[in-house]
Amino acid sequence: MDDAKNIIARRIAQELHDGDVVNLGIGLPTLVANYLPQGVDITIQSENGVLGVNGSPEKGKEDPDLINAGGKHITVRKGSSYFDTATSFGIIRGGHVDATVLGALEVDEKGNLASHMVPGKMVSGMGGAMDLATGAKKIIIGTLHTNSGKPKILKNLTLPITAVGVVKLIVTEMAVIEVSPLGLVLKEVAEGTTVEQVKAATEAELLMSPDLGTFSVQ
Amino acid sequence: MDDAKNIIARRIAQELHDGDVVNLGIGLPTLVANYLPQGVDITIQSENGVLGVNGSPEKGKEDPDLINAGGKHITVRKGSSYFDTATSFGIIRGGHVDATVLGALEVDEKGNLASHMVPGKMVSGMGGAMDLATGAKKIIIGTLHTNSGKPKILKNLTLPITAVGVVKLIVTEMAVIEVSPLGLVLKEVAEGTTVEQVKAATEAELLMSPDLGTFSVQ
Amino acid sequence: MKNKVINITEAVDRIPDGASIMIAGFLGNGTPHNIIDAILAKGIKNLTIIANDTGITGIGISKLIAAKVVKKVMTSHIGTNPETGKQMMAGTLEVELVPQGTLAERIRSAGAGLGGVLTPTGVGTDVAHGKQTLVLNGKEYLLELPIKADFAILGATIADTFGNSFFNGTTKNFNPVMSTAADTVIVETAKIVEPGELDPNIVMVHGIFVDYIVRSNSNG
Amino acid sequence: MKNKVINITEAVDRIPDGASIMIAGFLGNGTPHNIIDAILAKGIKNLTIIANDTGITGIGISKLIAAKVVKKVMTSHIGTNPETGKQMMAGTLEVELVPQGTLAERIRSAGAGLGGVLTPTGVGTDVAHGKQTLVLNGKEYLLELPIKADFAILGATIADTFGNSFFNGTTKNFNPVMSTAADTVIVETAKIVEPGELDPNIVMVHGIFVDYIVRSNSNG
Repeated sequence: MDDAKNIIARRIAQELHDGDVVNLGIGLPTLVANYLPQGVDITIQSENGVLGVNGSPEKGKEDPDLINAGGKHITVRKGSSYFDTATSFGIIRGGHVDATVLGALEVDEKGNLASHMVPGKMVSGMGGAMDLATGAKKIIIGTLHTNSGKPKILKNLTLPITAVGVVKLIVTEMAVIEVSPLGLVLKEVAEGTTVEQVKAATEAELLMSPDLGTFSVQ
Repeated sequence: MDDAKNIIARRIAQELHDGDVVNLGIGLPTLVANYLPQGVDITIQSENGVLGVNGSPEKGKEDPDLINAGGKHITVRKGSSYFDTATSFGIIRGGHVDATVLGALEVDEKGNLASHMVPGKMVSGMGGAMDLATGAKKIIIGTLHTNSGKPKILKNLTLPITAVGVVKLIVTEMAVIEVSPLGLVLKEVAEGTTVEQVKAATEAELLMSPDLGTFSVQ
Repeated sequence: MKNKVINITEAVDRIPDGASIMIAGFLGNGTPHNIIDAILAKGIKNLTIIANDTGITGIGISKLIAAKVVKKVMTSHIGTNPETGKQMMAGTLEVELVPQGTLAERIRSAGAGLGGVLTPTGVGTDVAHGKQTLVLNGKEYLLELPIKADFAILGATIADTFGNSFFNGTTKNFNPVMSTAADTVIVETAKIVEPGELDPNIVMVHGIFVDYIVRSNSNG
Repeated sequence: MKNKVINITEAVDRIPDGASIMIAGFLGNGTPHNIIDAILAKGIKNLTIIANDTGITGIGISKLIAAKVVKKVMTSHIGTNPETGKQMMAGTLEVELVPQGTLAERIRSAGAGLGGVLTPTGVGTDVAHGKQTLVLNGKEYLLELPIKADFAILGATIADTFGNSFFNGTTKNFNPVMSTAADTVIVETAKIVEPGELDPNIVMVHGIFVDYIVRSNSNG
């Protein structure tokens, strides 16, 4: 499980470019920062009000006035800045975030995203996810391919929608899938995983990329 | 002329209450701060981004980073604060300014205000006047009663309107006039001025206040 | 210049049952913890709470939810306090979920005298239900309306006695917008200074918005 | 972290004839005076200027007006530079007057990804011409649309090499909103420091918005 998450995080890190402003969602997406390629310097935004997030503090050295959107204590790097929520979502909604990495309950063929509730069961609320999914320039979903064996990549969402047609890339422990106007395109499979295994774990139709590749699971 | 302005400013100062947040327009309205009654402590806002304006600096002691909306160097008192234009007009439009004192080219019987242009002749632009006239809780007009002998208090505006039906009180060197739902009510005349003189200098209909008073011109 | 410092009991005495209260903070960070405790101690009930989240179990706003003194919350996230979801599903607590950025803009609109804003966030989702939409240059927007409250309670790092307040690090969050959008604004802070001690450049909540200041005696 | 400091000639070389430029400042306070001079020296023309005012005769934006390199201005006030009104009446300069608070909100809308805001300011006046109105709770509002520009030029007190900027006193004015609403943002400052030297709490323009930083050599 943790291995799978790190595989996903490492692959997503390759999608980020030097100088990017990036918002990393809570949980798996946060791991992406650990795998940035050499020479790629990004500015991490956290929507509770900070640019320049720089990982966790040493135990006992936490600043009580400094957390990320997951409620975890953080440190900041030199050149960081703090701001209020209205400013923070101006940054997000205004298209000033180059990429956001978000988790998902479901994604569908049209790039629709469901991430904020399972009616009658799990209601967490959208937090900043609706704004991030609407405003960031590139929306990357980092998620396990299935949930207890059930596909999360569907023809059509079954859960309440969080944002319409916004997802650009889906990265799981099995595959890298791009959302195109024609539908979902399988771009890469994980080393040791077959296309058939990916298809079996995916409800949505998958088009094959002409230059289908593999990605590392080390 | 300057005497008239100071008479007006002194009378307007009596309309302000302890604790009020007040925006004083450029020119005559600025003089109001010089005549605050004993025990009346107000916070002066200037729309370029400051609360707590405290008069002019000594010559040679100007802070180049500190001006008022008229472009004049100012000082601030203890407990002041600075902010950007969006915040400043949030304060104004949001009803957080208790009173504003503005100049006028014309005012009419319905409390309509014209202050920002004479087409083909004088175009200064509204600056912050439209927002102030729309957003402040009480709009007080401080103006000379006439312009080169021509009435400025009219039945109907002849100039482009700056704000609709917002004026609550008009103070001139001749009279204090309240805008009521029934029309303009003459509340006070200046010492040494007769009601007939006020009427002659006013195009609009003036209703007589049952408790018509006088105000000082000292 | 008015000195607005009062004790915390006097402050919560002003809050009646049934009040709507904006509570600043983000998962307890920048939250007025002592005022929340005082509201609980006094037993004020039937509250409508407007806040980013409903706290983390045992911390901040979650205490009000656990005590069942809240009838409605408008918030962006309830995942860190499962009790909110439980009461919602049991039908004892009304929960209106508002996207975080939209919540900030709606509160800002109320404070800034705007009739509302047009946002692309929430188009095509449940959030759009019952809301007017406008299409401008081919893009669809929701018209989101202002949110006001009877009270706003804020958690500042430093405040002067007039109410000018500074918020360190990520404790700013909803504090500035909420200060503008409530009839009565109460600031809680561990550090109270005289007017003039706070650099006017770092004031994030302006004294003119603040009605009362109370001293906190702990970090909550 | 990218170092964005370039010299002022390189900076204005990026501005083509016909560009739209937001110029921060209020009657010259917080205005990037040296960039204005460099634009003039280079002879860039046919400009559209978006600014609070058109300067005071001989100072700031008024120099661009006097040199007749401006074809259009969107501004709230032209009274302190009579030349603007003269060119307007002669029909050689297009002037769109925008109430000051509305100008700030329209620029903020563009930067914050809003489709527009509803404001009561300007209802019933010339400002309302051609604009959609909405009535909410019996009150009429104008729908005011976003304003963007190709460039924004800002005048900061201190900036770090990444672009995080601080504005002292009343020099903030339009600087923060304009930083968010232009394709290319250039900050002029007399004091450049290393990242980390500016307290993150006092950053008023965030480095992510800034493309280039130039050093000013005078107060203009």
